[in-house]
Amino acid sequence: MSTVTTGTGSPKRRLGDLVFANLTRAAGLTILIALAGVGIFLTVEGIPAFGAGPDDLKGHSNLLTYVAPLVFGTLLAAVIALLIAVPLALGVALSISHYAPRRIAAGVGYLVDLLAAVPSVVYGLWGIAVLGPKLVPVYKWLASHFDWIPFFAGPASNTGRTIFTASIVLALMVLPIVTAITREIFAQTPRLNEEAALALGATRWEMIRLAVLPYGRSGIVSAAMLGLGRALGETMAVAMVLSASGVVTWNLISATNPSTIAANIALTFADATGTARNALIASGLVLFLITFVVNFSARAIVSRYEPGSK
Amino acid sequence: MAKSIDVSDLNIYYGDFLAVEGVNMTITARSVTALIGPSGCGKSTFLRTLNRMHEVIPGARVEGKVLVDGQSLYDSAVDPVEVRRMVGMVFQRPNPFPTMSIYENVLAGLRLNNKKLSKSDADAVVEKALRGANLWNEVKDRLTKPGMGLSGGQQQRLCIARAIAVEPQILLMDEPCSALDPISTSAIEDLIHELKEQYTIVIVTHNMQQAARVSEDTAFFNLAGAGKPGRLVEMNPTKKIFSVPDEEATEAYISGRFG
Amino acid sequence: MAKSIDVSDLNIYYGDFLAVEGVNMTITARSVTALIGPSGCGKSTFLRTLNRMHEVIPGARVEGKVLVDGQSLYDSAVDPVEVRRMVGMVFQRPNPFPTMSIYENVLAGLRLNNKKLSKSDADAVVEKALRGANLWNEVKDRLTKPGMGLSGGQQQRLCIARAIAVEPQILLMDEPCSALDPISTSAIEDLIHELKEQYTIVIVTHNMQQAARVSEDTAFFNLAGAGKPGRLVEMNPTKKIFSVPDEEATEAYISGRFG
Amino acid sequence: AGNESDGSGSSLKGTIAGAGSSAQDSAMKAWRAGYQTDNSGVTVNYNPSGSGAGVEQFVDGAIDFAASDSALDAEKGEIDAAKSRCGGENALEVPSYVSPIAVVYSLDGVDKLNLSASTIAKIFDGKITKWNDAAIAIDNPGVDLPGSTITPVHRSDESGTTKNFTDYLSKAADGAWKYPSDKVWPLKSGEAANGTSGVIAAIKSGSIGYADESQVGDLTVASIKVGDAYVAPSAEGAAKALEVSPTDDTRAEGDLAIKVDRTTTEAGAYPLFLASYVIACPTYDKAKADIVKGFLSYVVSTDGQAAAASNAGSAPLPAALQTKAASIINTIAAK
Amino acid sequence: MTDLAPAPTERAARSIKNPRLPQYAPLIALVVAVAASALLGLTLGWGVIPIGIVAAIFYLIGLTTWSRIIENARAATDRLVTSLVWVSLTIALIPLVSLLWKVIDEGKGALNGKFLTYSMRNVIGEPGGIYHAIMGTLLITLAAAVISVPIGLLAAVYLVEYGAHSQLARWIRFLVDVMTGIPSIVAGLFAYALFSLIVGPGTQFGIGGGVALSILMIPIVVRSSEEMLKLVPADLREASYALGVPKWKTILKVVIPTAMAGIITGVTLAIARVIGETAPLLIICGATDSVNLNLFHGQMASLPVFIYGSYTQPGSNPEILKQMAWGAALILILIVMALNILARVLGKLFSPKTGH
Ligand SMILES: Nc1ncnc2c1ncn2[C@@H]1O[C@H](COP(=O)(O)OP(=O)(O)OP(=O)(O)O)[C@@H](O)[C@H]1O
Ligand SMILES: Nc1ncnc2c1ncn2[C@@H]1O[C@H](COP(=O)(O)OP(=O)(O)OP(=O)(O)O)[C@@H](O)[C@H]1O
Ligand SMILES: [Mg+2]
Ligand SMILES: [Mg+2]
Ligand SMILES: O=P([O-])([O-])[O-]
Repeated sequence: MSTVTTGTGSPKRRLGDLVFANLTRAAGLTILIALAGVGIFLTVEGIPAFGAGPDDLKGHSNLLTYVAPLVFGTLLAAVIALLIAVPLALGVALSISHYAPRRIAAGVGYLVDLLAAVPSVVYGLWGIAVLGPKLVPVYKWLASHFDWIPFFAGPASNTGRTIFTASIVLALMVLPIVTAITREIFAQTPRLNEEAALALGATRWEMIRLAVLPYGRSGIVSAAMLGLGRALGETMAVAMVLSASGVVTWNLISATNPSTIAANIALTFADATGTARNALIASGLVLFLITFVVNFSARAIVSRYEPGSK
Repeated sequence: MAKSIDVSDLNIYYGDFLAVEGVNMTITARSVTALIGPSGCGKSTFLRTLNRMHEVIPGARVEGKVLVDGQSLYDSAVDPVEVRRMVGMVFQRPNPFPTMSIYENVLAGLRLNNKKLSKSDADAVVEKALRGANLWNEVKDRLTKPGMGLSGGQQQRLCIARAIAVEPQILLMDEPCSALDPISTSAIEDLIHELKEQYTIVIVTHNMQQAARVSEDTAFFNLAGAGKPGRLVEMNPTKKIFSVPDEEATEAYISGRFG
Repeated sequence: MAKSIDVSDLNIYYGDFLAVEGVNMTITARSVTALIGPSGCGKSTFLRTLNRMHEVIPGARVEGKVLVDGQSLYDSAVDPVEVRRMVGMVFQRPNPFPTMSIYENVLAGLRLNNKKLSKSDADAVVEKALRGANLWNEVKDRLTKPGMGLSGGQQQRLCIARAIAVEPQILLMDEPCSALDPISTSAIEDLIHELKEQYTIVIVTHNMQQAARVSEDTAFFNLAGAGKPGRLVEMNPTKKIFSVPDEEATEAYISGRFG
Repeated sequence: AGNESDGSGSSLKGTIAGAGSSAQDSAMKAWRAGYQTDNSGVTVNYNPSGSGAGVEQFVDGAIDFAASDSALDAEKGEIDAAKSRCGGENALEVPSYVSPIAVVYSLDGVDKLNLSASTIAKIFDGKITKWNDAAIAIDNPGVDLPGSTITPVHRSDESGTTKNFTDYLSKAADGAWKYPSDKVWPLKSGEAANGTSGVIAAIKSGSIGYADESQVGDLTVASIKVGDAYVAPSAEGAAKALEVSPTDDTRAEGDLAIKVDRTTTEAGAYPLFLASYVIACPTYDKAKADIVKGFLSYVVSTDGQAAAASNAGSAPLPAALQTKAASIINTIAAK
Repeated sequence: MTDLAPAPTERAARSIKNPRLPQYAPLIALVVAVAASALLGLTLGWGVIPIGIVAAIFYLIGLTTWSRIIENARAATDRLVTSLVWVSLTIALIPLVSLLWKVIDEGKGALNGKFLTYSMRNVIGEPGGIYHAIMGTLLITLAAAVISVPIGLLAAVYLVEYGAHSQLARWIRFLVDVMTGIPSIVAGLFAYALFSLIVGPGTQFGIGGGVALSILMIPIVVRSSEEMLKLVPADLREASYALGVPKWKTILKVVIPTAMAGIITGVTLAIARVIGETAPLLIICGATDSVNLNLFHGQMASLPVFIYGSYTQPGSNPEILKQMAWGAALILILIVMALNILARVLGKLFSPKTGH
């Protein structure tokens, strides 16, 4: 039978607790350190690139003019991808949360998750082998009828491996995450508010407009931003699908396309040496900073609406 | 112009589960009818069939007839959206739209159909509805503030204002006071008294005293047992129900011997 | 071996909120003491200070003294873990460990404290504790089945067995029957009768009849108003409390006039 | 794995690593397979990371030999760097792989096409944009050329093929190509494709590109104007052009760099070719000397050249060059 | 007050009977739209895709107009949105079907015993195998899991049990969320930069891939474990404390075992997420055609990199290598799906037996 050990120096905090608590905190700190490490090591290895010359920068005179077109391409591809993905994702999310019968909704949800499970390299294969060729006639048609729109100025690509095709593949890849978040938010719309709208004589769409969309607005914005973060950083699908020249152009369907930071790294890392690698790492740092800012803002928006936060 | 309701042989299902069975009932126009009964006996379920809100639940369906002034609600040519405009509803917990101001909340239903409402007409409708819900004086200085900023009782009256702004003929209320304090409750009861001049009102309540206070007629629903469907046991003038009910079960329930 | 408890000038805080104020109380060894009072008056809070479970909640703290047979529980040198081994606790809702069998649940306290038990010793402990909790006959054939597979009342007795397996001297129970049906309740009450031969028992209950049935002494807590701290109003032999309480508030509470 | 476990062959044991030219990758596969089959205890790793990367890694001492599509460059200090890597002795450099570069195209209804160097230059420079341009028509009398747009396809990565192709254009195109010879494609127009295979895959109807002949497959290839005749790419043509190209006599002994003559008019010669080298040190540790020597000897041997020819479609080294190369490799010794 | 209430006469006019389209109207509209588009397409010689697009447009316009004429503007809008929702769902799922079909169709031909048991060493001009890539993928992913699971789980324990509402925990939680968005190529560059500085410039080996993947995996493990730990009822912790069990033991012996099913499911899903990553491995692991089982030395093959390499740079035998790439893609997808299914099964298997 145990008794209380008073006065005999039983420690207030037990050793096991002390060790374990600090161990878990160390694990938490490790994550912060790793995150900081990503920034630090990229910076350390990226700094030599500031001295790089045209030889190491594919003919660009300095790092800035080297990275700027890549940033342009990265943003262009990601924004187009979002313009395609967000409306689709909203449609899919609504079909799951408000339109499909429950059984079908579960199946659709599973299929969308499946879309997320496909590795990006496989999207790349599909983009080259299926999507690109299928789009060639579409691009030809666009170039011959709409060449007055700068986006479709042409001449149309022969292979379909354009920034637009890459954006479509990107859109598919960000669709699941945007869908997952928005559908979660739509499903959380208070049933009471939906019924309030219906009881006022709202059609289903009016109910969604009155009760569901306003409720989920900030969630939709942050889901889109998280999608943007994904699209900015996605590498292989773009590297494989895109025929990248690294130009700055609004022409979306021609053979001469902008490149993205991530694709450029993947494509040229292997045969880059010395300072050229430093330059690639420096461009990676830029990508890291961009995605960090985007994700940071998106998460900041989401966390404002999380329960328990003020 | 408020309307009477005739219900005949109504069976109400959730999927395969028969929740309420064989209801026959006549609800008088411009009066208050109270639905009482133990929890789970199907009061809410029945109420929601009167404006076709029942079918909003996946798999839910109805057999039988509901006539409003002779028009069958469940005719295939009938548009449920129109039914719900004609038969307004107030819920157990106040549910103003959280992103809208008080003003916008009142107008929400009207805006659906009448997009080009002039500012002055809109103002008039809002004032009329809020006065009708006994809320005008409390909120007239902060119409642009969010509806969620009101107290529970005020929110419930806001919901009533929202419901009457679309000018329904019938008003359904599902335990409208159960989330409210006594003072708010009595404000709502006063309001019901006034509204019945113009509206046919059907109210579900758990509170016998409230049923006795506000209603002309009372319908008592009961459950034969767990998993069995609910049934209408007795419907009579409230006075009679609370003094000499026809059925023994009603008597037992009202005197608190079960439920 | 069971111990008596002396509480003096105890203030209990959640962060800055003073939940219970100025409690002075003596709890007799080998007897059952019931804590009663309206919801929110701090019964659970007070109970949890008797085995230092209160401080598990972030920001929670205590001022004043709790002496168990003269030893202060809140001395800086006292290890709360040791206190909890000496003062067992049973909760409102039965909470057997879901990953463990019945057998392992009973042994959890010992095993998790690194006691090396031989198989036969362990068997003996389990049988003794389960017999002590009046559960042995019902479960002896399925000791390796999950504890979650038992009925609510059985689970609660399993939790009692788990608590007494570590051989505490005091047993705290926070509304142990409130989630149980009448038959299980009466099984637990019988058990409490038996346990008091060996343990000092403190039980929180909402049920006056239960307090009257099981306890020797009763302490009545009350709340002066919302946001005010709870206080011990009166502590007396149960017989007296339920017949001629010293305080008017006690009388009012017991006769059902409030709470 | 089922294919890695047989224990036949010589008693040599060990691993050596090389890196560099991707053009040589197919040939390297054949050489490694041949050599590893004869010496099952040996693993030769080869990373086709590109000629530049190969030289750099070799200089850093990270690998044992390099393969490069261009000879070590004195101006860039590569010769000196290689020398210090090899402990103060001059590095050895011998041609191992010679392959024609084909101008590939795809055009419905046109399966024979003649082009002069200056026309090729203008097409890739974007000066000629339609297939029925007069300049093309002159070279192809009687061919029905469509009026569709030309899509020139070039390498997006750094490439020895690009270096040799631009070298050819800058020297043979009579001033129509203003850019210097470079591993990086100098223009930002046309379609960019990664690697030789990427170029091949990007040749769709209306496109034209350049690629190592070994990977051309079923695509149609243009004949280029040499003198007054048109010559289709072939191993023999490349070998002929190589024969008229002198070795660089400014180089140290053991360095068989070749000065390719792009403007030859020799009948049947195909001057648009790529000569690629292997680079190694004269001495190695005991453990590696035999393996490096053995492997590189196999590379330049008749057997090795034949294996490369059949797997990579390259031109076997001319006999004279091969003998010289073999004798240089033979000097590799243990320290 | 009464005088301001709605005047009864105003309310009289409405009828609840509106003309409505028959229930099967969308079906009719769909059939007509597809038929019209197909007819048009066949006469003008379009492919399947333009026919599909035009059919969708016909459907949207047709049904909306029909409803507009027979029903009313609001109903028409409602039908338009409903149709748009279904159309967008179809658009989203077509690529998935196309992709899976293509991978299976192209990949099945590559599958045979040799494919899974041979490497590419000494293989020229004939199909080889992907044993080296499978082993590499398994080893690298295993390394990533070995790094990520302890760190992730312990960090989750910190967030739920120790840090709770502390400022540090808030930041960790937030930055872990941010970290889920780190591009995989950046993780690869990080590992490359790290080992370039530690081991030597240009180092490529398997463990580097493990480190890179763990950057991607840790946040997933932390978040899913955190959710699972939070689901463990506070009751159980208190029950354990009340038995005199110290906190750390309570966590190890009661909380984590109770959450184990969810944690394992989360870890499995995290593995499924990173096992298909290509970009980081391309940079830090390189590629080889021989089997390399040593994580700490030499380049290591992996399935995604093998797929990428063989498809985009097949060299002189493109048919053979491209087919192998499709085969490897099929294997990779099967592995990912198997992991997803496994996650569900494990979740069921390890969940606490309630006995009900
Ligand atoms: N959405 C639903 N799906 C399936 N069954 C339901 C649903 N809503 C209610 N039920 C069932 O229908 C029966 C009647 O429920 P209902 O809510 O109408 O009872 P009630 O009389 O309103 O009870 P309360 O007084 O508790 O509100 C119950 O058995 C209930 O379980
Ligand atoms: N974790 C907590 N944090 C802050 N305040 C708390 C916490 N738990 C209880 N309180 C407050 O302490 C006071 C006493 O609560 P306690 O749960 O002890 O009451 P009780 O008498 O047990 O009530 P009941 O009969 O409902 O169980 C209440 O005002 C309650 O709001
Ligand atoms: Mg109800
Ligand atoms: Mg309590
Ligand atoms: O051999 P390449 O450098 O042209 O790939």
